[in-house]
Amino acid sequence: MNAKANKNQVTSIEPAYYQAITEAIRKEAVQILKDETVVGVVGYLPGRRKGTASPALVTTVEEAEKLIFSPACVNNLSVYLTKAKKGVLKQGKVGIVAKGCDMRALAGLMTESQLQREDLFIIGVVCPGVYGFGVERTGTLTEANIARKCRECTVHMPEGSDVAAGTHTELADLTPEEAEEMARIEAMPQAERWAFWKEHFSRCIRCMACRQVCPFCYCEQCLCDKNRPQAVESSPRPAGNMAWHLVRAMHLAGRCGGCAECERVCPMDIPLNLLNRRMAQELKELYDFEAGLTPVEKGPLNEYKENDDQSFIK
Amino acid sequence: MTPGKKRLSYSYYPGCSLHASGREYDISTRALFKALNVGLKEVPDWFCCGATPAHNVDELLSLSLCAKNLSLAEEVEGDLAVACAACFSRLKTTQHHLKEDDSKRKQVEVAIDGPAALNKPVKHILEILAREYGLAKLEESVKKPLLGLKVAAYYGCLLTRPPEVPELDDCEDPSIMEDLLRALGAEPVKWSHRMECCGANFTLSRPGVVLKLSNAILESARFAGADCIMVACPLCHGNLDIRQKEIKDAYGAPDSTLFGNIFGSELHGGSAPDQRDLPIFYVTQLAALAMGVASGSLGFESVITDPKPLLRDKQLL
Amino acid sequence: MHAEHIKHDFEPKIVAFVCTWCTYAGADLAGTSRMQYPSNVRVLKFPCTGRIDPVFILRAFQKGADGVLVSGCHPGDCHYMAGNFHARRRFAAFRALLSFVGVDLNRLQFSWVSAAEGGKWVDVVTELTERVRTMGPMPEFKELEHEEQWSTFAGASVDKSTVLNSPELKEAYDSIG
Amino acid sequence: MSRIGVFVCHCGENISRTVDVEQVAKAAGEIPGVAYSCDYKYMCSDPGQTLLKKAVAEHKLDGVLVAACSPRMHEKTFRKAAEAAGLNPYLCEMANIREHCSWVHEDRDMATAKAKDIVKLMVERVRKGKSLAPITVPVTKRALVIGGGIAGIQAALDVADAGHHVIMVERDPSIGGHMAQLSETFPTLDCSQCIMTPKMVDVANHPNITLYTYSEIEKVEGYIGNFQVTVKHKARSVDESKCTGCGVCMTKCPKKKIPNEFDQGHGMRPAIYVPFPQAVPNTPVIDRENCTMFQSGKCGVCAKVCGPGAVDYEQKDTFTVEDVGAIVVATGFKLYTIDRKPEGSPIQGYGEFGYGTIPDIIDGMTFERLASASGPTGGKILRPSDGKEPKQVVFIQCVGSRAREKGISYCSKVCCMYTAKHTMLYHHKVHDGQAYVFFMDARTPGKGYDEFWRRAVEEEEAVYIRGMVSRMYQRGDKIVVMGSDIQVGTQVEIEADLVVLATAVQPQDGADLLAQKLGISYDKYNFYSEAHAKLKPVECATAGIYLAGACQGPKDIPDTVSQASAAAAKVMTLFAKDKLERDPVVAKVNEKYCVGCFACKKVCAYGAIEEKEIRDRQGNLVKKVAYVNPGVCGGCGTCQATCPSKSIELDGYTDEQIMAMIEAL
Repeated sequence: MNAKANKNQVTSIEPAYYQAITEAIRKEAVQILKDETVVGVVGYLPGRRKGTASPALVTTVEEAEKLIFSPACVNNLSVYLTKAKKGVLKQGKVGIVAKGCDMRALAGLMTESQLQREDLFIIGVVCPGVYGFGVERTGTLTEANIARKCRECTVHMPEGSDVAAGTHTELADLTPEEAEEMARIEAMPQAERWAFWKEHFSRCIRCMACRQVCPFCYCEQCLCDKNRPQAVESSPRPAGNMAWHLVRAMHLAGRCGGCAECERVCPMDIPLNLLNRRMAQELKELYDFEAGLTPVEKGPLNEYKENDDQSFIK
Repeated sequence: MTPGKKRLSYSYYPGCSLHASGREYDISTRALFKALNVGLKEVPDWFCCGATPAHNVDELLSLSLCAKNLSLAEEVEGDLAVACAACFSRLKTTQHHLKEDDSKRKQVEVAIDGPAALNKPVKHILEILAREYGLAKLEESVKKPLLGLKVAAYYGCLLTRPPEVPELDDCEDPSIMEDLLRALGAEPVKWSHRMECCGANFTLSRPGVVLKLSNAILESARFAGADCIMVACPLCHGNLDIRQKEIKDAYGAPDSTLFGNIFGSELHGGSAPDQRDLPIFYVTQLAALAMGVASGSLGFESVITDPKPLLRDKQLL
Repeated sequence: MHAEHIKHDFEPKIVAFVCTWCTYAGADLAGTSRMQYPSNVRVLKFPCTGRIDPVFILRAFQKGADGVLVSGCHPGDCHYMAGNFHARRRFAAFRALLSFVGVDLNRLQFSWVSAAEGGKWVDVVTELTERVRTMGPMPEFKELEHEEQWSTFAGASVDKSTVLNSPELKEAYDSIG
Repeated sequence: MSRIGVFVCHCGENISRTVDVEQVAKAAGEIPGVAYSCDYKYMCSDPGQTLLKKAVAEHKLDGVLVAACSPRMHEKTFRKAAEAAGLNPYLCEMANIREHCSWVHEDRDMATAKAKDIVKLMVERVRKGKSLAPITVPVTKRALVIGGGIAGIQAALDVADAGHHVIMVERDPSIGGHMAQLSETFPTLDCSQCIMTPKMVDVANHPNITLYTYSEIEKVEGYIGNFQVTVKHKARSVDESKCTGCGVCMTKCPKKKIPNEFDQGHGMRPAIYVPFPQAVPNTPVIDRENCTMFQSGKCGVCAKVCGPGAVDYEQKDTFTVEDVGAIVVATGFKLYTIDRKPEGSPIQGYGEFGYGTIPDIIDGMTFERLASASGPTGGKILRPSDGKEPKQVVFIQCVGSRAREKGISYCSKVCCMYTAKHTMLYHHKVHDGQAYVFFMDARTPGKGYDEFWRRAVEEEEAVYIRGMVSRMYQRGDKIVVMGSDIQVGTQVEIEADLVVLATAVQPQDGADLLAQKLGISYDKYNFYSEAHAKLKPVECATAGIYLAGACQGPKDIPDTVSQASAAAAKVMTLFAKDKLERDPVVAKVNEKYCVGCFACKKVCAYGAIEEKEIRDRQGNLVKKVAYVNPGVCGGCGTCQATCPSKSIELDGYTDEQIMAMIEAL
């Protein structure tokens, strides 16, 4: 009944915790490669610089023994199944290391027929959180260096994975910075809200990193790249920027799993996840929908109830 | 957390009757819960729920009384266990009304100077026994099955009605009491008047009505071959138990022509009309008896229609 | 002769996206009944509100609309069974988004107008037009249309030090001068 | 560069009074791509249309805009004219400057400005428009009728008489349905079987009807004009081609005491049986649940006595696939028979009535069987418990119907009339008996219905008590009925010998499952939904499927027959042409860019979108994309608004057209 009773609340997550997960991932990855359950495993290898990690597809036991998990494993790996490494799935079943937020993306992609559960071997990670940006990477995760999205994480447990590594541990008493920021924006007068976003969006250079990193932006041709008709101006000018970010938020509404990768990769520091969070909040309030860890038949904007709220309609 | 492992525990609202005319209900409830190892913690400073006169006279008062009691109950951990059918009905009705009507809720919250505890789960003893403790477990816990005891389970009007409020069982055709009796080893009889009103509201103002209605209930139970009646309401108990002699004086033996032609008919069952005494038991008295609780602590002495001859006859004492 | 028309200082541009089966027909009925309403509205016909993409609303604001109306069949009356139900959810979400980025929702009206509700069409259009008229022109999207990427940096209103928060950007900006 | 012609109509003075049409035409002429513009008094008149046709030819126009009245008025007219001039009709559009402009505004300047704007937008629409060809769908001229009650029989006979082949599928061993069970029918009291059985025989003998009894619908694929229906033929254990219907097997069957469903369980039948003597087909079926041979393997009497050797214990369920162009669903109703709330059902029971435990409380259909000359009592009204003639009978209407608290709020429509009929039949057979009826309202709309009801009350001495019953219980050999009389304002107790409940009419069991197979919608009670309550009462929203009878809602026999004939007429309309022509405003998928998320499929109310596999030359699966079946697509465009990459597009309302119009604002 009460999840709090079982979880372990601490003030810092020490390297040993990550080491234990690392061991578990390696063991599992080696096993499934050896017995040919999978043709490859998408996971994290140590980055070139100390304290970093980079996504990788490993196909041999030797490589698998180098897989790691650390607070630097920020990337949502599910994106490699729909985009860059799409070909991988054609070879056969693939293993993937998934944190809770990655699991939500996988579930969403299954809902949208982009992935089949039976094509995946999911090594779930009981993730206490990852680093934020521009923080000190000491190997220990604390209140000071945890990512903003992780402060309000509700999916530490990767339920529904084939195996799960780690025990439920999370940092105690984290302030919900994102929720506070959302509330602050909501409380602004309308003109101030506009100014806030206008300022943010006008910085956008349309590098499309947010699109590239998003597991749900898997369209072969983005609506915003079309020019007949040109619904969204493609050059980095304020009008097109505003349109792009609104269209992006709208397209992710009811689908976004909250990994906040868009925000992480944004070179202009636009708080993109706030838009996604706001849409998720609205859909929760209106239709009691929350992106979950298991695929659903239809997302909230692909279905309806006859008695849906229509107080805004005359 | 696995529900089976944790000890069940409830907050408890006895209500005025259980501290007065229905004391047996209170003491047998406590004895039973103790025997079943289910926690029961009385709500401190509780007061009258307003049943039955208040809601006829002043709606705001009746809602406020219950709302205040509910907010007191909120202080005690565990769902709120209620034994009296009238209190149960009032408390549930209050929650139902105030959930539906926001303006009334605001009025009441001003009156009681605090929020109304609309989401405190209110449970009748019957559902605690049959559903939360569970019939299977209850059956396992029986030490002295009530074998051979034919019981007319009497629901009265408040336990299941109106349909949207108590949510205890099918509104007009419930079975929770019969199920419970079977678990205790007793034999529930099929009878006609289990859902009829005993006249509780008129018990002081128009006793004539009460005599008529209660007579019909007693007669129907005798006709169905019951040894006794089981109730879950101190008001019903009062009418059926205390007034039994008065009823006999007023109505005498039932009209023999009414039943005469079918005595012994196998098709329709039934027994000869008579004026035999029908002891009235509270559900908790019978359950506690079956759990092996000493009969001395179940209040059998303080009722009018003496149940002991029957219990001795059935070798339950 | 015609009644004296009151000349206003500001004539808002109102765009209506309507479904063909209910609201378009309702507007036709207002016409055949010779009802009168402000001439500011421009109607775009769709088969169903289910066809109306939020991008269209966005584009209409960008192209100078001061107010947008979206109107279709009442729930349960959809000629295509469920198009308006889907639209209802889509627009509920879109409204929340627009509000979050600071668009005044008084400029965006949704309504159900049936083929029999000529009067309601007149009321809805009149009310929206007059409301938007008192609000004045919608500046937000129009301004964006005319702004260039770096203009906000050049403007005095923004503190460059907070915006140009990396040396590379500062350098890039200064080089544009 | 396009060459568009703009034709501005004065509509007499209707438009020109408030709109300066000359200015509008002039402004239109200045729009890039407009090759010709003019104004004319009456564009819809013959000279007007001629003007248009001439202009198309003279100016080599490739698109036409008529600025006039509402397209709902004259779009067809002008599209026809454009077509006559050699243009694709979908390249002709109308700008509504009358209903949406001249009639609703008074200020001439403002109205003229608005008219110009409307023309400007619509020119863009024409410019971005595409030639569209009507969609043609071939039609298989065979119909499937599901259900062999009076509704199905009527529909099947009508379609078959029109010369089309009909497949009738009936779940039970015989057709006839509920009507075959009735004794007499209101309001004429003619014998139900006398009017029903000839129709059953007609079905059996009709050269255009293939009858499958003891069969069910397994699977339905395809769409209007082109359905493929898999029918499951349940093992009858009797070879229909060999059986002569002599009935020896039934007389020799040692197991004879099985309650007969046809008599509502009040008569008995053997394990090999036909449901009733006039059954069609007159071929027995073995009830395997109750047959000794199937249960213990020791019997085989029927096979031994069968001369032609038709009994076949080894028979298995078989399947056939039928190609049909239209489907009539006529699955009928059942009576509410629950005494307690069934698990998972939103509908409550009536345990307080003793329903199901007191034998002399029966439902209306059982009373029909008691009153029927072919019934278990030979038409005598005798009560089930002891076979005595009841002298006091209480009829209770609205049991389950109009009872929101029990979960059904609708009126079952036939009970007022059949209860009145029951009181009459009872009075005719038991002269010294008394009938009481508890009722809420007497609803008698129908030809001769109210007269019939009044006869029951005024001449046949039924006592009608307005009020409901709260409880019934057995006292001695009587049933005590406790009720209220709200007109007198008192409680009533009646000691009855027999109680007849007019229980609610509900859709047949499994109605929802069949609907899912057919892809049609149903309401919360499982009644099938018509496409429009008033204007399309027999069509389903799914094209090519029609409804007849009580499966759509409670109905009496005349209404059922009317609807069945209406459904047949719809089928015949469809079959009147070899090919079905449909408006080409349908969605199309751009397979190159579709990534197969199937959001479109999820929002499509028509079930028009399928999953299609794209394979390379070696046959390897490249991807799955959406495919729109143009025969099924309704053309709402919800899919396009939902598609994230806009890889699905509604012809006639493309994003390009709409965006161009918005740009022109």
